[in-house]
Amino acid sequence: MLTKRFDPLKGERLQIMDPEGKIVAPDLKPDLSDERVLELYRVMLLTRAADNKALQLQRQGRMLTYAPNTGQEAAQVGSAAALQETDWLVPAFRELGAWLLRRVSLDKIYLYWYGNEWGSHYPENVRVLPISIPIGSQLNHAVGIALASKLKGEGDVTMTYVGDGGTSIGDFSEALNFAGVFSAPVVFVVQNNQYAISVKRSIQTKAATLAQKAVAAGIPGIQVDGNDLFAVYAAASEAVGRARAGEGPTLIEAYTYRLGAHTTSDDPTKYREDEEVAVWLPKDPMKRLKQYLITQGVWSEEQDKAQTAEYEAYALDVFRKIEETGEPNVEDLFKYTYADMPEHLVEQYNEYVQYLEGKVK
Amino acid sequence: MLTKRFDPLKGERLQIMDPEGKIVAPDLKPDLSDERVLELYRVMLLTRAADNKALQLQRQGRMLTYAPNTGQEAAQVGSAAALQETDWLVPAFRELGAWLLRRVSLDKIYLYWYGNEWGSHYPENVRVLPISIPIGSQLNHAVGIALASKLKGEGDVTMTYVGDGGTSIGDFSEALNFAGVFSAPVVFVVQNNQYAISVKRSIQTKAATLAQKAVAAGIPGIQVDGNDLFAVYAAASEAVGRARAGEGPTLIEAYTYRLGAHTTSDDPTKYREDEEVAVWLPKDPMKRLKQYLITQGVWSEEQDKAQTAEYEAYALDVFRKIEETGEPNVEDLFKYTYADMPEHLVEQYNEYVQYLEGKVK
Amino acid sequence: MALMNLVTAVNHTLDHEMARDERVVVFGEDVGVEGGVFRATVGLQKKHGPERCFDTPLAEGAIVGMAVGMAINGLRPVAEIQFSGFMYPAYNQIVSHVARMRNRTRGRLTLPLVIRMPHGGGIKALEHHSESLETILGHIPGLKIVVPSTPYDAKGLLLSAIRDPDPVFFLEPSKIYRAFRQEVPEEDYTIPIGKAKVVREGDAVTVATWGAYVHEVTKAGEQLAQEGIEIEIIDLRTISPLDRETIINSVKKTGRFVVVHEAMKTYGPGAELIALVNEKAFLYLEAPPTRLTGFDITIPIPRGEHHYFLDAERIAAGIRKVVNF
Amino acid sequence: MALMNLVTAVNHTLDHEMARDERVVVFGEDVGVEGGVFRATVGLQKKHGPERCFDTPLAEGAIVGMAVGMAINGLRPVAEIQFSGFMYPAYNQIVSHVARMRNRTRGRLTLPLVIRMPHGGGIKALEHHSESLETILGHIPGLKIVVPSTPYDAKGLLLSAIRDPDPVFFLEPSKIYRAFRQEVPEEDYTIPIGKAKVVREGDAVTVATWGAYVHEVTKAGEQLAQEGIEIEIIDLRTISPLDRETIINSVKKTGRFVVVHEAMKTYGPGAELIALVNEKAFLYLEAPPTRLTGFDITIPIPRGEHHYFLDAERIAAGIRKVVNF
Ligand SMILES: Cc1ncc(C[n+]2csc(CCOP(=O)(O)OP(=O)(O)O)c2C)c(N)n1
Ligand SMILES: Cc1ncc(C[n+]2csc(CCOP(=O)(O)OP(=O)(O)O)c2C)c(N)n1
Ligand SMILES: [Mg+2]
Ligand SMILES: [Mg+2]
Repeated sequence: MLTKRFDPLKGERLQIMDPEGKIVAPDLKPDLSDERVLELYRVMLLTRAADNKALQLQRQGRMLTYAPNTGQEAAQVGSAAALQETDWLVPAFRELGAWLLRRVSLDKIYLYWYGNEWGSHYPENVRVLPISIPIGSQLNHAVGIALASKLKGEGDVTMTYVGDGGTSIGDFSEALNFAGVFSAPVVFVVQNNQYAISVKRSIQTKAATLAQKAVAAGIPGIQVDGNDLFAVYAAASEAVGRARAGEGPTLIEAYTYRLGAHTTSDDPTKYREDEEVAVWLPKDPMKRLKQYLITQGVWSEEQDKAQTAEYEAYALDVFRKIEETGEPNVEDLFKYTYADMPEHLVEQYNEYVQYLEGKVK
Repeated sequence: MLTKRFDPLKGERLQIMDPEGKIVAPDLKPDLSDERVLELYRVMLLTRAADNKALQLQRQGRMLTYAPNTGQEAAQVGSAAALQETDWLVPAFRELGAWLLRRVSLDKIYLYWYGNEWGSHYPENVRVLPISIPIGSQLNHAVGIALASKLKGEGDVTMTYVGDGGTSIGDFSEALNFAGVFSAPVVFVVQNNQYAISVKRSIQTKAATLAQKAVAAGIPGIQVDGNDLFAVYAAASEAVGRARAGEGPTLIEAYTYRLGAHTTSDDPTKYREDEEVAVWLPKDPMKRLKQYLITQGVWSEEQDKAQTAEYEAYALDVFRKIEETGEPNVEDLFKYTYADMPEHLVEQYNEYVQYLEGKVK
Repeated sequence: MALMNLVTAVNHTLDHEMARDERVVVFGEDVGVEGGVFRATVGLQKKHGPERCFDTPLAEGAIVGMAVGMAINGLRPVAEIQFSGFMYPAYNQIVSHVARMRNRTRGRLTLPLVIRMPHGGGIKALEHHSESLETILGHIPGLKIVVPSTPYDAKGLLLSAIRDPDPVFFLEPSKIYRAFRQEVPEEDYTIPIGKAKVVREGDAVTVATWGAYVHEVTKAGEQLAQEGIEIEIIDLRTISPLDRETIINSVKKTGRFVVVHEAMKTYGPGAELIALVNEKAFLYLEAPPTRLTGFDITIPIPRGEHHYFLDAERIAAGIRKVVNF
Repeated sequence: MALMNLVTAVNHTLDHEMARDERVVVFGEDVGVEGGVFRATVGLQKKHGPERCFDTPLAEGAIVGMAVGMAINGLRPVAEIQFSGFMYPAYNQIVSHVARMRNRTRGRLTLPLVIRMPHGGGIKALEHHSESLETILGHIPGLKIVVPSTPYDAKGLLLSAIRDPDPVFFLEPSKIYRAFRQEVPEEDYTIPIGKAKVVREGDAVTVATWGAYVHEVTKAGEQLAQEGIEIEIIDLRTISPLDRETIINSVKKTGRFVVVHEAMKTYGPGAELIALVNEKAFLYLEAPPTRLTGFDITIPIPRGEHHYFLDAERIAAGIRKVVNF
């Protein structure tokens, strides 16, 4: 068991592929076909392309605030890839790769950041929750979903995400603890990208690793190289397997780095040195996986460039369609507060519509 | 260092004196004179006597809800004994021994349980906080007090308490984490009395010990026999020393047992077997310390009986005086909401006084 | 039919609905083995199994957060908060998620869940055990807030709450948990959420109240009737959404309005009712709409708490002033 | 004197008070190194040292709980909550301790602390970044709630807040953080908490408002003046405790009352003002006291948010109705 072999209290971190794309722990390499790896890599590429396009659009004043994923694609895609179709995914807000992999299409995510609630209305057939802003609060939803699966005797597993900052808020400890007590089939993934906005990981907690926070709940915890798709996937599939087998929750700390800004409203030069970023750039999860795929002979630089261009064009296309949808429907703002609109809301809505009509005249 | 020698993750628990009052780890026995030990034992005796009297008064319908401490006297007194005069004590609600030791007199505590806010008005010269009911919330006050001491360059240490149930709420993890990050001079004492009202310790968390919850915050944690005054004192003084030396917080789990009911409103037969209580009765912290003191030749059964009788008489006396104080002052109910009573409160107060006067006529 | 007090009625209703709908799960602190500190869930674990009625660790935020997840995944959670004063740690979940999931997802994810808790004071309990939460819940769009005043209503309203497609807060006045018994049918029946009940008809003044205070106001009404003052008493039953029609129609008839509640006055629930009456029946008003409420202080611990509450006598005195205005 | 916008005024004031009183410490998420996401604390760490201005881990409950402890132990903590929507995790500390420590201990322990946070919406932010918290704070006895509407007021009120012997919530309307600049004296001056300000005199109707909406109402007032309607505008400045005198005197003069606020309507802050006006000036009322407020919905994310807010035009339309009643 990986969680036994890699003890966060001893400072051990699982790495299978190094930054050069070389497999350094062949015995631990998960059993993924090159086709499947390429599929996952493509989702990572799309994630990066969507980020780049969103940032560009934001600079043009067309997109609103956007939280980029750049640098964290392996952590997101590698973990979610361990799930099955009917499993549940409960993200925080910086998990674009996971959403895309789980068939939440880019237009939903863009629409959300574009400022429209319909961006959180996912299709009936995906078991994925939308962006959750209050840090940490989603983790208990995941525990509830997982426990419901268990009580209903269904074999589904729930995977949920939080950032390094999010490990400090009470919800995190409470969720891990509840999951442990009820042996809920849930996997907690911490994307430790070293920052909570401007606050460095070292200020977030005195704990040497975030994985060791599992100890407080009496559940297994493991730290993995979050920029190594294979390491993330290996730990995640073991955890998912354990959950599905009724053996309860696991905490995975994906040790990664936020290469970009917190959001487009943030200026990281205010609180971190370029040298630090320079150290992390060569550890980029895309770079090493691309190298691996090229070495395996299933991918090339040219294909990479072409695919990137295609995805960027696709992202732009998605965004343009969203821009065309225009203004939200006023009724929608009122209609979804309750299943049925209570009388006082009907009144407020009607009065407002009358006011708007009066203005038009 | 005890926290290094007794690793909660290995299931190690510090015990110095066994249930028979025999010193089983002489090398660890703290340097306390027999006089001082007797002094502490007397506070424990008073605690037990005050409990017994309160329960009796409650059955007579004279006392309201009361939370007894019986079985936990060593955990309370042994920990607080490690503090100096100017150190701070931030209790939960079941720490009578600690209050009494820190010169909060019994009439305050009785007055509180009697239902009068003046029971939380402690003298200016004691650095002790009153009963805090919302479980866990007091821990962050302790962190703030401790950090203030540190920022002001004062050498004071803060000791704070919580129950086993209280380790599950987010405030607990947040407080430990903040304390770790800021290296606050604070000692967290968990009185693990095996129950949170009716909820057994095993349902509270899957963690094998509560001491190991320190790992999540990267701070030292230790489990001690909470019914052994010497073990509690030894761990507490080490922790206090470390805090005072600027080496940050410690978590101490005092492993003990609530021999009585949760409160006088509670009926433990609804959720636990008499056999379980029977196992714990011989581990009573009073019994073993008395035995120790008798063996040392500084105490006798006769003295014990006489002292108990004296304390029970004293407790009854204290309570009688409280009963005589009668009704609270109406103005007091309004006066302490703000430093100055705002106009609307003055109005409400005056109207009510008028109403009361009208009734009297 | 059986004679039940309010807490027995709650217990019976949970049992009834757990038997009828296997999606219903009941949990909270001390709810399972012990059956709750007020014994509202006693026997449910034994009868329906520890998977459907169980104890949780001590963490209200996680209790409510877990309920959110369960509701999303097809269950009908009924969570208990041990006392209303311990709801605050769950307030983030309540405001940020319980109230919003439907709107956030434009109806894709909905939360048919119930949060039950004892409500109000008057039981000589410790600090934080006597809170009235109408305003801090009622101000939040997306929540429904129900307060029963009788065992019969408790059953009908609780069944409606559990079957409601939206989250319902079910505030149980602990003061009258065991105050009196009433015939409660064994059969299934519901009382609609959002409908108030006129519990006494009269023409002198409209008095709106709810929960335990319904009984004090009723006593005041009997007293006043002997003086020839016939008051109309409305038991709101639902704090949100309000039954505006019943209130307004009554005020139009009586021309006077008093709201009586235990919660603190300022920014309290009575303010909303007065604003409503102003908006909808201003021209009918013959006297200033008036609040008889708790003071703007922390509710005192037991020795002083009687000063905080309004009894029938003080209520009658307050109503008399409005009638004689 | 220097020209400052509201957020610069806050920054200047914190700096000023930290220099004057070494007990003042400033902390919160991103408050130290970065100087706050709105840059309200920029430069303070450098100038006053990392012991007096610092970052905390992400946990609002602990931030407020820690402030409580610091205040008990002789400091004057000024804690920042990054956005009002993230105050909920601290609500237990706020209601159970911040508001009550003085009363609980009959004056033995007091909490001279300030909780600052951005307030309200209109900045096209994400969900939970636009909350208006007047009611859920204002209903709690023991708290003081202040909302400045100008840079000048921000300084005077914030100095009062920090020096106040009781806990003060300082709600900064983020929409007008950088909306305009104003002369703000470098010297020390305070504006009393609990006093409203008449920002425009008139006789047609009394309009109470606060924060960012003061400016919209002022615009509406100018519009209406051109139609010959002179409205009296009161900037409450303090939400709790209310300056009842200023409001009531004005209503007695004008005979009409409108309250304009961004918060949701039902059980919202406007209800209290209307109830107050009823209690104190009923016989002077010539038209129903009226609320112009946010809808009872979750404030929409950016594309829809403009529908939620009231602009000068909609405010003017609402006031016109009351004047023409
Ligand atoms: C309860 C809460 N407090 C504050 C915020 C504001 N905020 C948004 S993101 C963020 C930092 C989160 O850091 P982390 O958990 O590491 O996630 P990351 O942004 O690095 O992905 C903060 C403080 C929030 N959303 N929720
Ligand atoms: C936040 C909160 N939730 C619930 C309660 C009700 N309650 C009072 S004591 C208690 C159990 C506490 O157990 P523990 O922490 O082990 O302390 P003990 O009573 O055993 O000393 C509970 C649930 C409370 N006071 N505060
Ligand atoms: Mg982060
Ligand atoms: Mg306990």
